[in-house]
Amino acid sequence: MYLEVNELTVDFHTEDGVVHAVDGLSFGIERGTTLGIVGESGSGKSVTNLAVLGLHNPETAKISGSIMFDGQQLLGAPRSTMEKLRGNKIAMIFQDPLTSLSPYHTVGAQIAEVYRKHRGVSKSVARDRAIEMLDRVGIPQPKIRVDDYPHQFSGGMRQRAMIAMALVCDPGLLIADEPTTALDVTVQAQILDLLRELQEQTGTAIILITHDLGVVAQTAHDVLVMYAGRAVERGTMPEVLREPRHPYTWGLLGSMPTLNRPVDLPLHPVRGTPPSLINVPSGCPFHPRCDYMKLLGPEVCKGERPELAPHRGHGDACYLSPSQKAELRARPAEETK
Amino acid sequence: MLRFLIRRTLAAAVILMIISAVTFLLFYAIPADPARLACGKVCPPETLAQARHNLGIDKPLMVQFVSWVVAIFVGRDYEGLGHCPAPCLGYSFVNRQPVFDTIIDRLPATLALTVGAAVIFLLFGVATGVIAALRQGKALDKIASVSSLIGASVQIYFVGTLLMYFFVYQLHVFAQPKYIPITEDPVGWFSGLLLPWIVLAIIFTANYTRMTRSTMVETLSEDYVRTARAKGMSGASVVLRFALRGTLTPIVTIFGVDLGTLIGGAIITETTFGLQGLGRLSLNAVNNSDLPLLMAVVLVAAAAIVVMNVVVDALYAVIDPRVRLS
Amino acid sequence: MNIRRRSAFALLAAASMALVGACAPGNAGAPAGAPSAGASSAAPAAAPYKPAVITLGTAEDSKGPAIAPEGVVKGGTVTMIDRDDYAHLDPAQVYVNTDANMGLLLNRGLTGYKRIAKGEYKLVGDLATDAGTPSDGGKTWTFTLKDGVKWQDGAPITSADVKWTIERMFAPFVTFGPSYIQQWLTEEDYKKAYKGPYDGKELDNIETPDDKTIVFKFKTPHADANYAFAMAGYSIVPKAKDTKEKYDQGPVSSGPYIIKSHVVDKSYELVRNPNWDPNTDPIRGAYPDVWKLEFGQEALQITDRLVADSGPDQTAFTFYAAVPPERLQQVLDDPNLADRRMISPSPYGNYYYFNLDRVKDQKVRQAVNFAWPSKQIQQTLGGPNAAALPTTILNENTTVGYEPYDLFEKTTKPEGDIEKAKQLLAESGNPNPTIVYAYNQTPVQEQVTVVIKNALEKAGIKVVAKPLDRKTYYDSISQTKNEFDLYWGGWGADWPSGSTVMPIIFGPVSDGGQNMSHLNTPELSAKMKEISENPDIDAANKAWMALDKEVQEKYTPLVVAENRIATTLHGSKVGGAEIDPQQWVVSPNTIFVKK
Amino acid sequence: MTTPTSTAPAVDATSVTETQEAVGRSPGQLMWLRFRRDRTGVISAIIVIFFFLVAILAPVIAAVYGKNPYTLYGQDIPGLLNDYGYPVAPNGGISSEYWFGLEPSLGRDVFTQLVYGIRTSLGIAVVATIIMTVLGIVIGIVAGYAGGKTDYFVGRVIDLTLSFPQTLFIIAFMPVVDSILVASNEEPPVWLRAVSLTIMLTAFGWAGLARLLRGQVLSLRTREFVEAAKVTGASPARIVFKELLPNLWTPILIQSTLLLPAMVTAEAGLSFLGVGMGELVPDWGRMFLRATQVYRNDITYLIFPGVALLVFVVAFNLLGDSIRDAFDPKIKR
Repeated sequence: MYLEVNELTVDFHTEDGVVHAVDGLSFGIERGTTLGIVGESGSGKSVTNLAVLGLHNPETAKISGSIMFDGQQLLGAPRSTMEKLRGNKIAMIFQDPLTSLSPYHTVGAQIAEVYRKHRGVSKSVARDRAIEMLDRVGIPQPKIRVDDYPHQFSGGMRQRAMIAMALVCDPGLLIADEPTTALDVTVQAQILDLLRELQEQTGTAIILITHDLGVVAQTAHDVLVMYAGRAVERGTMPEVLREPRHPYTWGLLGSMPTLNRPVDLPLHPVRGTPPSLINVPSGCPFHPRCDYMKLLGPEVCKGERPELAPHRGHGDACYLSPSQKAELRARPAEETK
Repeated sequence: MLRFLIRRTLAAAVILMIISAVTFLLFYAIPADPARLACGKVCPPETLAQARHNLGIDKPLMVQFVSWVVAIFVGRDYEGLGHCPAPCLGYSFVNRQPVFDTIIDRLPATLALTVGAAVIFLLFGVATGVIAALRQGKALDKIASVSSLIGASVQIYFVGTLLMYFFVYQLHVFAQPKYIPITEDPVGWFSGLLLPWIVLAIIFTANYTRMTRSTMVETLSEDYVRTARAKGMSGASVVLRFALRGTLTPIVTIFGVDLGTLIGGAIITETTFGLQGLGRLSLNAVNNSDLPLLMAVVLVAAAAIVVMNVVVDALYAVIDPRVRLS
Repeated sequence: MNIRRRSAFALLAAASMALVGACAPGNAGAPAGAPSAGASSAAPAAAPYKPAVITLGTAEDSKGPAIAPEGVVKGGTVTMIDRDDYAHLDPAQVYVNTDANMGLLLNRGLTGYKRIAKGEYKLVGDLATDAGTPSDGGKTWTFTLKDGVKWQDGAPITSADVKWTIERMFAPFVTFGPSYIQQWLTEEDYKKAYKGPYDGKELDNIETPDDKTIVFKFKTPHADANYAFAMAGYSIVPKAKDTKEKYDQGPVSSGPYIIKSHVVDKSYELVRNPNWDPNTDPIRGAYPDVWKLEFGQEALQITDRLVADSGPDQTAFTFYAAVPPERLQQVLDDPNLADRRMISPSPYGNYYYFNLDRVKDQKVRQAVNFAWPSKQIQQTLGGPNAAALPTTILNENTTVGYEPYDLFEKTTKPEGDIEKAKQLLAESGNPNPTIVYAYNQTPVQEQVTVVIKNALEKAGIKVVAKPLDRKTYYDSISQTKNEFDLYWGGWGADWPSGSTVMPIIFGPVSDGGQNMSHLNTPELSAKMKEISENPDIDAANKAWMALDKEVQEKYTPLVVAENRIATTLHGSKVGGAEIDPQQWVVSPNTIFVKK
Repeated sequence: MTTPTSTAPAVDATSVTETQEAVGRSPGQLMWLRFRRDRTGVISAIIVIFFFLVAILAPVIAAVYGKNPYTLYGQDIPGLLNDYGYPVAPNGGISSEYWFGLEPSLGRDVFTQLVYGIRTSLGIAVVATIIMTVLGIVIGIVAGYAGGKTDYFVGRVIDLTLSFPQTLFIIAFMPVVDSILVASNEEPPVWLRAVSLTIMLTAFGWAGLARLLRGQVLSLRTREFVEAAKVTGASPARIVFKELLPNLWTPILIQSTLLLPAMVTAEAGLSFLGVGMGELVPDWGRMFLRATQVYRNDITYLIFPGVALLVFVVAFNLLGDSIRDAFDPKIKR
């Protein structure tokens, strides 16, 4: 595994109590592949990836478990080590390119800065590299635009610039945190294409964080579904999307409009709101929102916490047996209510 | 940028002109006849009339105002008193010299006082603000916030006098506050102004600490700061190159206002420490009914404020490329 | 010309009035030099301060150089710190004591006061070889100029310059200076009689038979004219270099120093005048090489600097900035300051005048006097070390032949006798009169007002306190039709003679005049005229003293106010610092810088 | 949950709890709830109320204490002040009789002077604050709502007002205002200076608030609910009072809480410069003026008004901060 996360737990100590943002999460990713992490906001997707980069405030965030990157333990690594990795071996792009780029510096300067920092090259070399990168991500007239400020770019161009900035040092791992959420649909597709293209050229591993299963379907090789700081389902993209096993994943898919769904069939969003991360429900954290609890009874769902099967391949964390699931999948959801 | 500057300078000139006109009208409503004061007690009517004529106050108010404005650009001759060369802000019958000379003479003390203090409170205020923001909730942050709160609430005449009592007269740590030109005695200049600087800094630092801290906290949570960290930028460079940059705009704003106000009239500070600057000059002008001098001081003080406003606006564009000047 | 600064306007008014009105001050008929001849006769009652002795000097006394103070050192730079820059530099416009004191460094006149020893002075010839020779019964005065007296450019000072000096004082622009000589030369409204020399017209009764001799021919006898010529206002101005109004910006020096630089309201630097010869000057020691004058600090800050005595302030002193009351305790209690303190009582008279046109009942006036909180006012002003409590109209420290009396039991009951006051008010038929007290709206006067109000109201008098703007205070109270019952006023003699007080403060009543009580009876006027014309100076002095008491007994036109005592400090390296008892400022003549 | 710093999860967490709490509570109630939880805010509020109570109850306090601020105790009773006018007893003459000591020279009681002084300072400050708040609201709303030429004109007037060197101007003008209010030979009433001071402070104080409110109104004007009201034909008065004003109370309250201590210190500063209240009216500023003259011998007389003013201003500023926090919990300072 290029990146292997094991039993990762992230707790935040706040005035109101301990926030269990990530709880015993494990996953891995190989070079040249894309892992899609899906879940609602607050499910711990971003926290997990910020933990990989070591960007949490050590004062408030208590992190345990293990994060192995390319054979190196990142958790507890000294700050200088992390600074050398960030932007260099592991890069990240963010959801909103407008706010994620510094308004006070030119796009070129922001890209060149990374290159200079990690490669120690001269200003002019870094600048040339920045132009080259802008060209690679498809910015027209890169020699001119390199001196523009982010507010002079359009939304899609900004995200391209972000990608250029992330890839300027040819990182082995790229974490893309909702890279397309803030963009309109046509631009979304262009950016995803760009990411795929670049991955083919460089063999970069990509972690794609999204709440949009459509995006996952377009790009990911593997999928991890998170709920309340835990992984509830894991598998290859076709496995998870075609044969989802966890009721939460069902809910997610049910809430996604697709072209092959009959128009008259209503969408079924997951009911209720995400749980408080301070008082995580006992047992399966999803049970207060789960339609199938009455099948098993509350004592089961609130009892021992279901674990994701440790073996590799397609797995989920639910009390329902595979046969029960298969049966339930066959009927329309509303009948169970 | 150039167009902006020209436009703003013109607007500033208009504001100054209006302030002058208002001041002029109101000041000449003060029941004190400059000619009488210039003439003395044994003042025969014809001498009084002559004095009125010499000072140009026998003409209608509007004419007086126009000639006052014209004199600023071309100078003016006061019969029997002398010539007042080009930036002629009037002629003081109390001092018997062009008020411009008096103001130029006092300006260095006020500038030394304000600029010296401003350097201290700007640097110190921003530094403590940054530290407090980085050490949110820690002891250092709490100390900074409590002391800045007290500093902001304290009065110059109280804390200044108290410090003088203890540190000048009881412990003899500081020299007696005094302005000596730096060209005359650099050490004396420094030691004479040190206490006033510190007192002004105590009071003004608070504002900067609070402002820097709150904007810094906000900026540190900005996405682009996170991006910078994700790029592998070191902690110091993140704070200085990215986060601090974002806090500059509000700081420049209040700094411009503070500096403008202080240059125009650190009256209480100069009174507390007995420094001979514009503030004291204006107080003397009030006490002597020296209207020409008072007019000029008001104009200079207003100019300081207005000019600082233009400078601040221009600086916005330098600091933040998103700001378009028009 | 003993004028305290704040009363400058009032005194100017007095000066103008003196010459317009009937009672020109002066000891008409007295022999030359007599006015102060008997100065040694009376020791004042309370005498921690020895009054100055001023006598007439001889031609021998008039020869330079000045008598050096003990341990004198020549050279060095001395710093003088004061609050206010001088209002006028043109001698013709100088009347105020501080301006006059500055004039001593730059200008010379025909006569002046020579210090013989501490507290002992002689009127001597300054530019003149002696203090002048009267003839024709005091109507004609002749002065001869010394050899070797020069202007700063080396040109000799001639009798034409002296004549010009007096003539130019008739010019319309000269409005601040003294006017005795002008008045005596014309004996009418002098500004109308002659318009000054600038249009080519001369005054016939100033004669210059040669370059060295100058003769003044007055219309009436003025035996004390030589004292008048000692006023700084009569210091000379060069005919060739006169610039009219602009001369006020800087005089051509005839004195020991010339102005090297002057920043208005801030500083002067004075350097030696190479053409001043100490051997011609009996008055000015001029020991330091350089004078630095510094203005703009309050008395409080000046005191603090002089107490601290650090670095450059060791060679600093002040002409006029006395220790303010709030530092007095500290300064007087500090034994280390003992040899750096100078203490001198005010030579002036200070009074709370009743407006006799409004407060018509003498019983009320007496009641106010009895109830007067003298001691409390004294305490407010800084205690017995800051103010004395005189009981007489004439100043005990500057009046020759002083006789104390105490009509209102101020010696025994300085805090006031409320019972006695109530009793008097009951007798007056109006036990609760209203007194409108007008005061100069300064912080100190506001406090004093609180004290006065507090005391008088205990006696049943309703006090309406009326603050007056400090710039127009003297204008307001010297209006004859003013709406006030009680107000403060000061008066100082222009030269040491009792006759320059009473005939003025009880002289003619006019707007802007000095008779602020409006006491003006034919009987009193006749009496004053009689004393003024008495050729026996001792008898006259006695008579003035008796009249002093009689006025208070018979009319009670005023409450005698507290008399300030100045305590002044100088730096540890300043020598020869002494308060001039007449001018009430530290004299520059004896100042030197210790090594 | 996308921020790396600690605040983010904390805010997230509180927002979760508050959404539960918020059910059925008005913003006012919410504000009150948050405020009550803020210990500093509550303490400052108590101190501020204490100062107001002292001001209102000054005569009662003085009666219980048995002194008044007008009697010259030090002069009437021998042995309290020395020859120089300073209190004989140490620490400015503090004793069981005179709790805060005696005023040098005049010998008045410092405690009652201080207590009555609050009246003067607070009275002027409160009146000035109220007037300038009303002025600020009216001008700000008119400019912001009317827009166009009115707005431009008001904006320039505000710029102009803010460009005046205020302290200098007030000092120069106090005599003029006095002379306008009272003819020269009338007895100037005690309240004259208070009126002049209030006028001058107000003349320069309204502009800041007006500018702020104008900005707020400008942004509110384009918001949906105002647009909606306009479309439904609501009268301008209705829009101003029902739609705009309710949304402006927060900045108005915060600003006036900050204005009040500023006015108290401004009044004291002017008195210190000699253009404040005259004698007989107890006033903190004049105490400072006197204290800075006598401090070398009697530092106690400086410390009492100094500390009292400091405590008051600190409490008021803290209260202002707390009110702001209570209204707007997002800004954590």
